[in-house]
Amino acid sequence: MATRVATSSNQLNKLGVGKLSELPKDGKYGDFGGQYVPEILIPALKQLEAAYESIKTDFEFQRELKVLREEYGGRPTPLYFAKRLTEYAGSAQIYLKREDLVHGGAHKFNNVIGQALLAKRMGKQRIIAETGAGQHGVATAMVGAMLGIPVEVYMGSTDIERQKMNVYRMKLLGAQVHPVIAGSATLKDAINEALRDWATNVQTTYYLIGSVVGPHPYPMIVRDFQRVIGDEIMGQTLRRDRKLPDLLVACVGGGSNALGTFYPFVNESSVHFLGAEAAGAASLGKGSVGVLHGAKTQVLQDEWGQISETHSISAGLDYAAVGPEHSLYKKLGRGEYISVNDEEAFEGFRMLSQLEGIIPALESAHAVYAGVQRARKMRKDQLIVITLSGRGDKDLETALRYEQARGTV
Amino acid sequence: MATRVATSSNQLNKLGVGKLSELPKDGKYGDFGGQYVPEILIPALKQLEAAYESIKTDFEFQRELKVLREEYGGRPTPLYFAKRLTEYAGSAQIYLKREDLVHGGAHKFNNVIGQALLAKRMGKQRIIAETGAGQHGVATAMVGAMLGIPVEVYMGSTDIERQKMNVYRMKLLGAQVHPVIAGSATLKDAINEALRDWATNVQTTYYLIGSVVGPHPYPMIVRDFQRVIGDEIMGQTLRRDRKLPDLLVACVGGGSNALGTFYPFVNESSVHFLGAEAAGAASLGKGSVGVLHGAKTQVLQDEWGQISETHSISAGLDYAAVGPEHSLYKKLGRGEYISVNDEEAFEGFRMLSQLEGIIPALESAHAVYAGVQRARKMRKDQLIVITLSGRGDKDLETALRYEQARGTV
Amino acid sequence: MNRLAEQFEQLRTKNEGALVAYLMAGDPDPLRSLEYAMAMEAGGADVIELGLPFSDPIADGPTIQAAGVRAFQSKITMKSFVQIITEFRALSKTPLVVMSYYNPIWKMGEETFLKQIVEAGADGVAIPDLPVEESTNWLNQCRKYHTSRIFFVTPETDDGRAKKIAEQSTGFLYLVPRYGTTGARDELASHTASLIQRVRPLMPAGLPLAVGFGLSNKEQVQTVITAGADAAIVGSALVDKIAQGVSPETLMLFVRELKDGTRRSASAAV
Amino acid sequence: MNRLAEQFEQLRTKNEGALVAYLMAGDPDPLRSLEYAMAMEAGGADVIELGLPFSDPIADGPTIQAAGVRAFQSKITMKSFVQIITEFRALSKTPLVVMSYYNPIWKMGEETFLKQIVEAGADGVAIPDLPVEESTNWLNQCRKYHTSRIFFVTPETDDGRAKKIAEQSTGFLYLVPRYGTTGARDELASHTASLIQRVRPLMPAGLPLAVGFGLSNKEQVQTVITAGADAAIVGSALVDKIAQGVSPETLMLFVRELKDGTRRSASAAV
Ligand SMILES: Cc1ncc(COP(=O)(O)O)c(C=O)c1O
Ligand SMILES: Cc1ncc(COP(=O)(O)O)c(C=O)c1O
Repeated sequence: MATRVATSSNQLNKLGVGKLSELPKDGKYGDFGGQYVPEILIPALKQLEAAYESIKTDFEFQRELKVLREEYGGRPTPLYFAKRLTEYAGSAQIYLKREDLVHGGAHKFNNVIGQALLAKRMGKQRIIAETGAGQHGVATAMVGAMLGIPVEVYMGSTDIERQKMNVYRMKLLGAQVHPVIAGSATLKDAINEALRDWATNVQTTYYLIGSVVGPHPYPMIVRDFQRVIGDEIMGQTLRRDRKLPDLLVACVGGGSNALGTFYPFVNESSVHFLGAEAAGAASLGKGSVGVLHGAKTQVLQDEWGQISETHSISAGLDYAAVGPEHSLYKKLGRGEYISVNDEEAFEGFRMLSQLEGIIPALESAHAVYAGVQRARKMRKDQLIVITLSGRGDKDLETALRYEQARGTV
Repeated sequence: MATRVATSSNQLNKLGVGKLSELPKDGKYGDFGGQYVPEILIPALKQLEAAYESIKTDFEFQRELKVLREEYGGRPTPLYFAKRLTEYAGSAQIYLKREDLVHGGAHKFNNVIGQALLAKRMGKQRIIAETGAGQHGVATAMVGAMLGIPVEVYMGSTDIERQKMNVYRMKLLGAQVHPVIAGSATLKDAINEALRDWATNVQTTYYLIGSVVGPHPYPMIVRDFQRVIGDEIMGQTLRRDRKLPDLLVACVGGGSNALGTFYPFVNESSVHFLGAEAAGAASLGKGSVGVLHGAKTQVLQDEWGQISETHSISAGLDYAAVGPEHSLYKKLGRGEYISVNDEEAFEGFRMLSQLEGIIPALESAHAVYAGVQRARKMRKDQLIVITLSGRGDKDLETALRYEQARGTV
Repeated sequence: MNRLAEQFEQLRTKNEGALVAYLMAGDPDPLRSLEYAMAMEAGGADVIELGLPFSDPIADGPTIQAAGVRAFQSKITMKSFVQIITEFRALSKTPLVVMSYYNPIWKMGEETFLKQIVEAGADGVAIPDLPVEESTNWLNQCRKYHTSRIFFVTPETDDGRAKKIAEQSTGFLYLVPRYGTTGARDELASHTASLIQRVRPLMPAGLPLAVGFGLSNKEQVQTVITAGADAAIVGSALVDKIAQGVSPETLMLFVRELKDGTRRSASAAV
Repeated sequence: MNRLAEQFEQLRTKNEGALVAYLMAGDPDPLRSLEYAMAMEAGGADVIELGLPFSDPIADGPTIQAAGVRAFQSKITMKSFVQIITEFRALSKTPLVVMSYYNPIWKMGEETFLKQIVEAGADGVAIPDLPVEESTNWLNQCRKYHTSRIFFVTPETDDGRAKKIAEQSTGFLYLVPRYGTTGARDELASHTASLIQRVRPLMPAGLPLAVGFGLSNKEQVQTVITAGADAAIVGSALVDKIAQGVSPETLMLFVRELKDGTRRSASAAV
């Protein structure tokens, strides 16, 4: 495993950066990132970047963020030693970072609360968001309700059909949900539509992106708001075991929970990163470099550059691209990314439910499976932290249908 | 309001107790409580009481409980200042105690983790539980999975039909769910059946009751495990405002989240207690003294002592009796209890969703409604804490059906 | 001396055990439950145990639960319950014991309840969910109305407690030889005999010991009586017949057969 | 001097604005889209803008999105796209500009892509999601292949940036007078004239200014030209007709009408 972190400083120097932690540089993560958007949005992105830079050192903003994260969001989340899962895997010690306990049921909140406060600070009157499974939409609707900012959410009509309860949740929270019938009528198309709305209403509207994707500065902003996961892990493992974890594991859809987990450790070469992608949407594993939704990154596409349709049992991983910073980690070997298929993810889902009494989100179940597999190859004195990005309540119907189809329930 | 806490020491002296906080005495709360169970269970109750007394001062047990509460359960839960709800109510400051953020989504966990550790300590090989909406069953199944103790849950077949997802959750967590077809096939009947199972398997089995009901020592044990809610509130309000709350509000089904909230403040006469019962199951508001499930307490019954069927939109409040300690609080005027009907509860549900981005459990929505109504009659410098016993995800289908029936969605 | 004591006294002289036959008042309706009670008496039951239906019968298995549901469907009231006792008493001198959960008694008032049923002709009351600890007032009422107060002892009850319970009991002591709820079972808990032997010395002299829960046929009745019990209580097996809608005559024949099991001389011949 | 520059030069001498007519390659199939392109040319379009369909057209409204879907249904490939250009060029000297999102270009390789379409006969490329900042290599390639590189300016673009963009542009500068995506609108943003006036001084002398997004009829074309634009781009309004399945002749008549709007002398007469 030690060979995995092969990021030689040579490679980094060639990229013209001293340390990975200092990226992005000029909106780029090495070759990745950038701002591939219609001209109308460029000024808005620059304005966003400036506003974001100003709040980074704004005491009052940071205090408000911290208070809301703690008192509204329930942070810090625990680091839980999964005793029975560890026994089951039979080797390295497995800890779970419990983002499933965050308000709304997933790490999505960490980012949404930060950006929504930023939107308020920027004087925007309206927040738009895209959503696939509905998790980011629900998180945005929650925070919008709490701050009193109207929220409109774009969601593919196929997803609306699949995720009725999340649609109702958003409505209950006072958000408007706009069905998107174009394309495959899923997440990718919802993003397209949100971008169009933003282009139309750029002066009054804040576009709140849900993962470390999209044009610069979004991947940076979302990463920075999600790094609280990794920051907490660092404090928790140090306090508990007086050492850093040997391996961090997280699922990768757009990549925000993974990057939030990994990023604070990026300069710690003893800490290995393992990202678990859905096999049917493995942009890092099976994609190639492309441009989607404003960023150059690994993309699932055909030979002509048309974006592929993806499939995953977990709607949150069902996305054809990935955050540009992951593309760089992968290219440099700083992060390892593996594919977990539906069946394996479901095994992770059941495993955690039955051994630990924690029903993970199907997204997170990918990480659980990958972490347990890897644990077997490690030593007993090694320490794994798996980020449990969300809880599985939202997935029960999907899981039940899956089991019914396989006749296991 | 100040007249509400009319518990004269005379009245208490007549009960032969110095302070309410010292109850139960001989298994009784004044006239209430006791052990009205078949003879076969009496020795088991005594054994349970002895075991419970021994762990109360057992350092190792208490430490394990604390660690699991924090690292597995996500405690302490935040006390959140509900700014927009406060503005909406327009007077007293409203805080929410966020039990909705606890693992599993409700305060039920606080009790289950304590009792399950006790069961383990007692060497029981099997845990049984009853459940109405499924929340207590799910919490028990979770903790059973985590500790590796088999769990079997009794649930009325009507409830199984209404709460399919919770049934699946329990199964996923490895628990067996036994349908109960007797009687109204709901919670009351599930308790009957669990008691029967316990009578049959009393030597090997721990019966894990989900609220402050049942024969002594259950009401005491559950209260003691739930008092962490009130203990935390006390610390949080003191630290934040340097004073105690003026009013505590909680919903009352069996009464465990309410008692957990109230009990630590019982000797503080400036702190008023407001319990919100479901109008269709208001044992305190509309019941009379009776004996059900092992305790003498306020019960909804007909003139011949047959137990009434109850109705509430919130399955967790849909119970014909209430914890005996509440019956005493009510009798002494120490606690005030009001009825909130389905429509009002639904208003609380929408209100909190839209103003604060928090979808409460329908049970908790009763407390929200009651708290907001009461806030209006209080002064701006007064402080209310409403215990949010759980989150509303489990209730979305019910709420959607309710709205569909009323044509509001 | 009341009817119950007299009955046990007579049986003792005949070297017979008592057959206590249970049925649910109002199952399938008040009138027919009276007919069934009379059929039991005619079949040779020495004591009739008449159940008052309760909405939440935690000590009962499915058979008796179902009987309660049927009784409720027949719209039985407290008034008709008392009337059944009155009618029975008008026709028979056989002792009658009421089996009721505590809440209906509490709700009506212990004294009011007791007064009514005693005046109607009941001889004792067994309350499955009222342990001795909760019985202070109840015991006083029973004394006042000269009514037998029947308590339960189980395999879980230790000696000290069994002694205390037995001391509070009159009429007979109800020994439950097995775990769980009422309901007919084919096997009889093997430890019943040793349980009887353990409990007997703890009991006041002259207090009869009745064994119930789970007896379903003549052989089991016989086993229990042979093991030293003074009475065998049969409930669910009889309620099962009633549920099947058998005629009172058929029920009578079944009771007769069960009664055969209580004859010590006869038992030796089997 | 390439075809685009020549065309604008000629129009200037005629005191006419240019009509740039957009259509999606492959809509409804490659052959018919070629027929429509020829009809546009015959109707008087001065520049043909040929869209390459893309799966995720974020800058386009529903009309052009739908055209892309139809094109994919006709199974258009990169090869047939290039072939349309080749065929068009064989039949006509009218300048042709390709409109494509960046990913298909990136995927193929900027140079490979450019080489192919230029050899087929294209005169320029507009890439809605490639701002100047990301265009370093692309600009070099365009220079190498003498192809016009068409960038966009919007009401949000400030002067400094507009200047920079204009300086990188050749062929024409694409001015988007309103917020949002492509799509025919009935009203024309009132500020279009002042926007033209703001941008014009920032542009290198001789670079034509084309206004697009939302023009749907002759009057709007006329307004834009009168306001000082060198060209009016009509897209969705034409795609709408194609979606309705009109004949190439009908389309030709519509283009002819639009073209009327570009004649400055004529406009004065209205
Ligand atoms: C629970 C959960 N985990 C993971 C993801 C994937 O997103 P990301 O890779 O940005 O963390 C999602 C997205 O919806 C999610 O809901
Ligand atoms: C969320 C929630 N709140 C409240 C209750 C009522 O229980 P108690 O009154 O014991 O707190 C329940 C019971 O299921 C519940 O699930």
